[in-house]
Amino acid sequence: MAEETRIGVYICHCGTNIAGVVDVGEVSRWAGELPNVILSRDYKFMCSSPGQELIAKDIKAQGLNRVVVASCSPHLHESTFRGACVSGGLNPYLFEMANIREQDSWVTTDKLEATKKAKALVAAAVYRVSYQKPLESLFVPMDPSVLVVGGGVAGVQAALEIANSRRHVYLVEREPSLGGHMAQLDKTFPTLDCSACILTPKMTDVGKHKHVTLFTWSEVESVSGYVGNFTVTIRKRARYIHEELCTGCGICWEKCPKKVLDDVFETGLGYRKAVYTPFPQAVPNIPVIDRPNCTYFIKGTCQACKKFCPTGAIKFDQQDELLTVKVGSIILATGYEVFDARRIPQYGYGRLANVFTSMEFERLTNAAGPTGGKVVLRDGVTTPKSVGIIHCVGSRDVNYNNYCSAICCMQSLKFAHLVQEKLGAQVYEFYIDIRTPAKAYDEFYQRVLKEGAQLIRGRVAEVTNEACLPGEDGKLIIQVEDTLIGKQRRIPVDMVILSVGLQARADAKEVAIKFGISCSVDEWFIEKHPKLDPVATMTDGVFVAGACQGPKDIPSSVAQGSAAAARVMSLIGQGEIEIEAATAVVDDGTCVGCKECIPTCPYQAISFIEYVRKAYINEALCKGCGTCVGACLSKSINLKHFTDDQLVAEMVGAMQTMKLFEAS
Amino acid sequence: MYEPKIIGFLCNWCSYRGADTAGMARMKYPPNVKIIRVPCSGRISPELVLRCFREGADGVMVLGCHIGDCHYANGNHRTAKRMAILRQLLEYNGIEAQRLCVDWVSAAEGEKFATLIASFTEQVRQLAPFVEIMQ
Amino acid sequence: MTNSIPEFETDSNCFLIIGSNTSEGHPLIATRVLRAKQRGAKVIVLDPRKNQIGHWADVFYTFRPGSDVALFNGLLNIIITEGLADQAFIAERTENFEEMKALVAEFPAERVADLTGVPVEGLYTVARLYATQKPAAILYAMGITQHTTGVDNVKSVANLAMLTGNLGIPGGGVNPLRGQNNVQGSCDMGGLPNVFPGYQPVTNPETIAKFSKAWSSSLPTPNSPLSNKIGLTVTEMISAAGEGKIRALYVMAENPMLSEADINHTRHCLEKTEFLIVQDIFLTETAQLAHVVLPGASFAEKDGTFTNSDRRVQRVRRAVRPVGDSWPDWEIICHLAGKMGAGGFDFVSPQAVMAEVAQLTPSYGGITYERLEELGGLQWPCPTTEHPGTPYLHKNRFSRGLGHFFAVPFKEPAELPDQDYPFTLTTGRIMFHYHTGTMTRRSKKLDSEARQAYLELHPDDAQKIGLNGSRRVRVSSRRGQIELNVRVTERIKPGVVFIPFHFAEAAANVLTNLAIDPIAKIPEFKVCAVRVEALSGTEHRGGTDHRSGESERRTRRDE
Amino acid sequence: MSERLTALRETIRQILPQVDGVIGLKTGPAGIVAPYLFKPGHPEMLDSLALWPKEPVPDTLKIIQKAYPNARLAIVCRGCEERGVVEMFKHAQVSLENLTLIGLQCVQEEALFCRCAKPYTVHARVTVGSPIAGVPDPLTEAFAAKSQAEKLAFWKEQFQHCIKCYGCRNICPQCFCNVCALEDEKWVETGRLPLPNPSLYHIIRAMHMTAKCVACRECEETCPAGIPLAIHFRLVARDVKEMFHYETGAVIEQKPPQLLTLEEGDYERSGLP
Amino acid sequence: MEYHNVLTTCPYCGTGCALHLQVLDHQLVGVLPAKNHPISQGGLCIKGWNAHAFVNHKDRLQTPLVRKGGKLVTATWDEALALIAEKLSALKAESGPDSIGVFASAKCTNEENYLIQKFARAVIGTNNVDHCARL
Repeated sequence: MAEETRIGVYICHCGTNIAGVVDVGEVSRWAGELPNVILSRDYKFMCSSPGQELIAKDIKAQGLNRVVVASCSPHLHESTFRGACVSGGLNPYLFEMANIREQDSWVTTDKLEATKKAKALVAAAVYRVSYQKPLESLFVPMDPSVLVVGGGVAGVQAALEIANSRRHVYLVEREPSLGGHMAQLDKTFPTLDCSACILTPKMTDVGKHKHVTLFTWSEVESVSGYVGNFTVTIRKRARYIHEELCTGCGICWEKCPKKVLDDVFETGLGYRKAVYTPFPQAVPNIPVIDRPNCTYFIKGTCQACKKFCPTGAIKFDQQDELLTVKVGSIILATGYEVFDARRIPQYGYGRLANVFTSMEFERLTNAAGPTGGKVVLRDGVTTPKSVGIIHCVGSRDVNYNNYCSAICCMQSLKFAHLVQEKLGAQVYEFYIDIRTPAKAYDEFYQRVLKEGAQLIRGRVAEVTNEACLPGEDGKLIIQVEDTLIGKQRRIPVDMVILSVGLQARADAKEVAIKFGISCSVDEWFIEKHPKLDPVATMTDGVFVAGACQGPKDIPSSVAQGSAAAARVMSLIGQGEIEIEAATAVVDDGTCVGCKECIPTCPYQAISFIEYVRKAYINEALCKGCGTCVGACLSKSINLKHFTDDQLVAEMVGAMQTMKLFEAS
Repeated sequence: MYEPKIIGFLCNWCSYRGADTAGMARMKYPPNVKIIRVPCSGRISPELVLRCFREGADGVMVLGCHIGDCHYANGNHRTAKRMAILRQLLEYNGIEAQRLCVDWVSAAEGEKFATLIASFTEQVRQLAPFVEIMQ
Repeated sequence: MTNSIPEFETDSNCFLIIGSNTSEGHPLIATRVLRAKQRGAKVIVLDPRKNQIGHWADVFYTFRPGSDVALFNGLLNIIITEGLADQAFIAERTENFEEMKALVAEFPAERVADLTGVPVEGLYTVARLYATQKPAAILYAMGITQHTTGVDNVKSVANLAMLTGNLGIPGGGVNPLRGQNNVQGSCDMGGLPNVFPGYQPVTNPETIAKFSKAWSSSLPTPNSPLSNKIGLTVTEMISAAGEGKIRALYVMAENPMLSEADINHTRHCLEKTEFLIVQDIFLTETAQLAHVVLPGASFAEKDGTFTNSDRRVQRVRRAVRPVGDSWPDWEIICHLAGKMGAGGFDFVSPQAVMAEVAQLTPSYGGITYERLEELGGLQWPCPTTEHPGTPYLHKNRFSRGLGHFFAVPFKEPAELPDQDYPFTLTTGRIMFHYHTGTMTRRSKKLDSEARQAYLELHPDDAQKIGLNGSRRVRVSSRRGQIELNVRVTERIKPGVVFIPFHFAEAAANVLTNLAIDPIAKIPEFKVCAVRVEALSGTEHRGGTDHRSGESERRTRRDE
Repeated sequence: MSERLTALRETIRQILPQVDGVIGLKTGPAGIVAPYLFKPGHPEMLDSLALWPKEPVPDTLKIIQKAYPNARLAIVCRGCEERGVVEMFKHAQVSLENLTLIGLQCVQEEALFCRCAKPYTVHARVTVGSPIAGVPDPLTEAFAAKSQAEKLAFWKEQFQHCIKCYGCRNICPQCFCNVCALEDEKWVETGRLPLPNPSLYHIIRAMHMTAKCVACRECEETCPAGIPLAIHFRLVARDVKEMFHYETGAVIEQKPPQLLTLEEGDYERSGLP
Repeated sequence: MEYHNVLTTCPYCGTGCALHLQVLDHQLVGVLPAKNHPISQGGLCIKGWNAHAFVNHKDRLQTPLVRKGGKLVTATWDEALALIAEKLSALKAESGPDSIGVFASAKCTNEENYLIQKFARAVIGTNNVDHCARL
């Protein structure tokens, strides 16, 4: 004999958010008459401690075995109320939520209608909950090793945090050295400390850490498995240098006769050799041979490096290696790309010599950069007298990227400060809004204003060298509508800096598929919850940190690196991993082995067991999307917690209530 | 004129959040659609949609993530195929395909969600009540 | 049936279907009616319930259960007064027309409308359509016969067919649809208390002599004649067993515990039976009371013949061997007879039995297994091995000579609704089960289609009894009570309720009245008075009726 | 007809010694035809070999192969039956290994009877009879031309005759599930006749036949209510071909489309927003 | 590997539809309608389609049962038939043939019905033989 179903229903007022529109008393009274409902209450704030305690108390005192809370979106408080159920001794999956705020009180004008809709939604939840079953999670052992992808500041931070807790980290970086974009920067806002000075110690720490295995000049080839048990194949590209023999003495690149324009690190402003490290403080301090540019590889001659190498570390016959590592969790910190300013032709980048991008300017002003820190025009000698800095290039623009790139305002203000400090030149900043929301940011803005930078509010229409007014000859003229005075203005300057926005890496989508996570429309990786779970992803055991998730400044990236590390450490600390309980299962009594479901699974979680000729779902791989359920013709697959019975019951609850109102 | 009864199946990750977004922005829309949350629009079997009609629903909405934007990589590809066929089949049964709305709403598209609800409710209202055409 | 099933499709131009839920009870006959309709034939359905065939009939009326005779008399009267009767047929082939005419004159349409609930214009429509669209076939089933006036009803049907000359022609006739696959055959074979095989009366000395001679080796002494005393019917035997007059009952493949009216009475009687032998394939409700149970074989495990409704003798073939240590029923009887020392039961096969049947039964005279193998089926009368069989009866003369019109007075059913028992209960079959469910309820697919008994109740009545969204009711009659689910539906006439009788746990026959027809001894299953009370609190506002889906899957998996 | 029968008999006689059995049709008592497994030791059984009426032989193949997965079999199949075998293969219900297809080409009157667009085999290497061109399906065309209201009325009329015998599903070789959604009260109202409106029975079945129906028309033939069931299936098949470029039974390697991700152009052709 | 179809007559209603019992290695595996049969013409109702379903049901009686000490216990055929023969002979001798009643059956074959009425009339000596024709 089945246990009697005893449902408790709780209607939340949410202050006046719900109660101001929905007649919560009436809904509560009405819910009390629904089948199997033992008690029905309404309360000011169900999510408050007393509200939660009310549930726990009722479960014990009234012997409730199902709970329905009608309040806000389950995305906000489902876990809260599940917790309340657990503290009352009830399995969390015997709880169901009706969303009568976001989907009702906030969106419905007519109070009577809103109350009716609330009733239908509550009935739906009540009907559904009686079909819900207690679910127990599956536990799998957790491999304590971690893969970090990306050696920028976020990845370095995450790797250090984990390695310092004596867990092993495999850090994979695509470029020859760690450092990422931050290594290219000169000063960092708003403190103006030297970027390299604060970053390189961390890089070195990682590089020599006994709990870190570093794979630079490497990429992740493939990932399989699931949280706690990932198997990762890494392609270690041939450097043509024997890593153990190389001492990083630098003789090879000194001797290399081939100069190559460095368009990665030096953004095309400087040169490097065909054998090189991107910058002096590179970690590891081991060069790579740039095969497409190396004379040996092109013509078979030269071999200068090989001749001079004191340790015989040059190995022209080195091959790519495929290495397999086992890890329990993964942190993606693959960073961003800067917006390609050429896409906005009216700003003249690539056409007008003295239009620079923000990254170019970073290199110009950097003491370790191609000009040794001298800010000069493209001719290499002339010092600009006036500089125009254009904000939001490629950002907040319906034609390119809709979003705000978060760092450009501060970076532009930093440039203003540096220009004035180094050259004393006049600076114009062209902005849409100034956004300085973080600690000490606005103070920096005030300081730059005091230093005399001119801020002009308006989106720049055009940068041109076609003079038409006196004083414009030989200048770059910035055409803008100054929206504060409502006038068109032409500002002649010597140098234009385009504060280009940030965008997702070109291969972000590919990477996302490789790691089984998703991308937003803008191709940033999507976090599990934008507020409450910002570094986790939909795929258990895969986390994101830094700008790969969205535009971020350094402090935020570092914070996310740490946060992701903390999440990973917390997983490792558990020793075993709870797998999503709402997975799909095959009823092998009814499965006819038609294999329809197998290709539908986005996670390859379904296999065909040949000797019984039935489908089987690996619960650890299943993410609970239910696509297979929709495909199974014999209805032999059930998605736990979203069973057909539950969904139909929910629908019937809503429909019957609607029909009841229609009839009356 | 009558008040159409509509069931909406929304995927948890995009559309349901889109509905939340609309709510948070206090956008107003008609109360006719009752929302059922599913993990992915790929979970929605044609049977589920048809059962709504059997229960007397005047319209059914199936909303998922934009194609290419699915939280489960490509669950909504199947939705797109299944629902396209189902719509045809409804036509072949003499049931207006306009009663089945299949669309894509992202978490950010609160406004699109509200507009969609309003326009679909109107669209269904233009048709006769489902129970009536079945008599 | 006077006529053949295929004729419905090819010849009939009108169907009067009364007291038959053809598309559920005899689906493949309904197919023929449908095809006829699609070529233009008219379909008239009269029933207390709007059953499926009623939905697609050209003309459909509900009428009050038990008012059949009044209805027929009304129709006869209209046909006569409108001059639609087949005068030539009446003159040449019938007798006693005037007496009948005089009686039906007392049934003007207005009175009949009052008695039956069929509107006056409806009566005219039905009468005119039936009388003018020749050939017209009357199809009926237990809705006509299971009444205390069962014989009267059948006579009325015959009156109607004779009045319009619809007998002895293809596509016409009086066609009782047989509910069970071999009910025709067991009657043909003398499974009746008053006749030998081929309806040869036990009261006829010549017949007694013929069979005494043929069966002499089986008799206790070769010269002791067979009994010429008409025996008891099933219902009578059960009652006699209750009274101790019958001391032993040998029940072959029957389940009176579910099929008899007033089950409580039946149980009492069977429990009192001194020696009860039940031969069946399952431990039926009746077998559970037995002293000896003999395991018989199913249709798939034995050879033989069945005779269907249109008198067609067809083969049953053994496909697999009987399960366990069960035996084909014919072997059991032969062995038992042998054990009792009787001769004449040493048959090697059913084919050999049929050879003896053919010898002793004129209408089966030409039926042999060889012919059946070649031809498929043979419709009796088939007196010789050259005879092709008889698709329709009474071609040029009735078996008794002239067709006799009966003046049938109207009698109310034995039990009418009153203040205490305000509803009329009628029982019947549904598509998905067969008789007492012994076989069908053990078929997963059939049982999942309809796993519970239910009561059909008109919405107005639902309101009257204060059903108020509840889904369960208690139904009681003067004989007992059952609890079951309710289906509120406009298919049923207000004041009438319907229960399918297949379900042991809510057996409709706990309620039914054992009043029997004085001649045919058939109990009045189709009419009794009941009270219906709502049981509250189980389900809410129409309930969650998809729950059955889940439990269904669970059961299947458990198996 | 008899020429084809003789030729088929001869073909089977030659193949018989090389296999464990040949699935074909045999005439039984009273001239009634049923599927049969001809065995090498009994060539005399071929005397009662039959051609027509056709039977759902792919299902017979499934029954035998499930019990004898390694048996070497041959099957006499018409165009539709060959398509049936191919689709069942795609759903892992039959194996093409150890199977010889003996293609039987239909004649004009058979094609007309079935309103068949493809009355010929394409995969079978052994064939009997010469292939003829397909014939139009006037019933489906006439239906397609109806208005929405007419379509609704058409099915209401047809479906009220349905006696829910499940014959259409039972006889369909492509309906091979152990447990059928049509028997689940959750989806289809059980135990009600006539079917309520809308009944999900026929709609769900049509949905399940998407990219599976091979147009053999066995369902129509067995329907006691004479419902032209194939109309649904044929219209959907046309859509599947247009939207997803898939035809049942045509290409053995091609996977059923519904399960796969959208390909170039699929989405645009689906007509969704 | 034996597969064949056995043509037989449906055991349910009185229409007399033909069906094929599909037999694989002496086991029933399904039902196929008989296409050119004059009554059923290739069709069947749900009962006919499932006519084979109860044949191998676990509840099938497999041996004779005899009531001993109030309970039905398994017995051999010899035992059961001997008991019946003895008991019927004794009752017939004691109270006359009409103290015994026999039910023929509308579910059994013609041959069996013939035999049982012959048994009742000739061996027992009574016309107390009837079946459920009226039910």
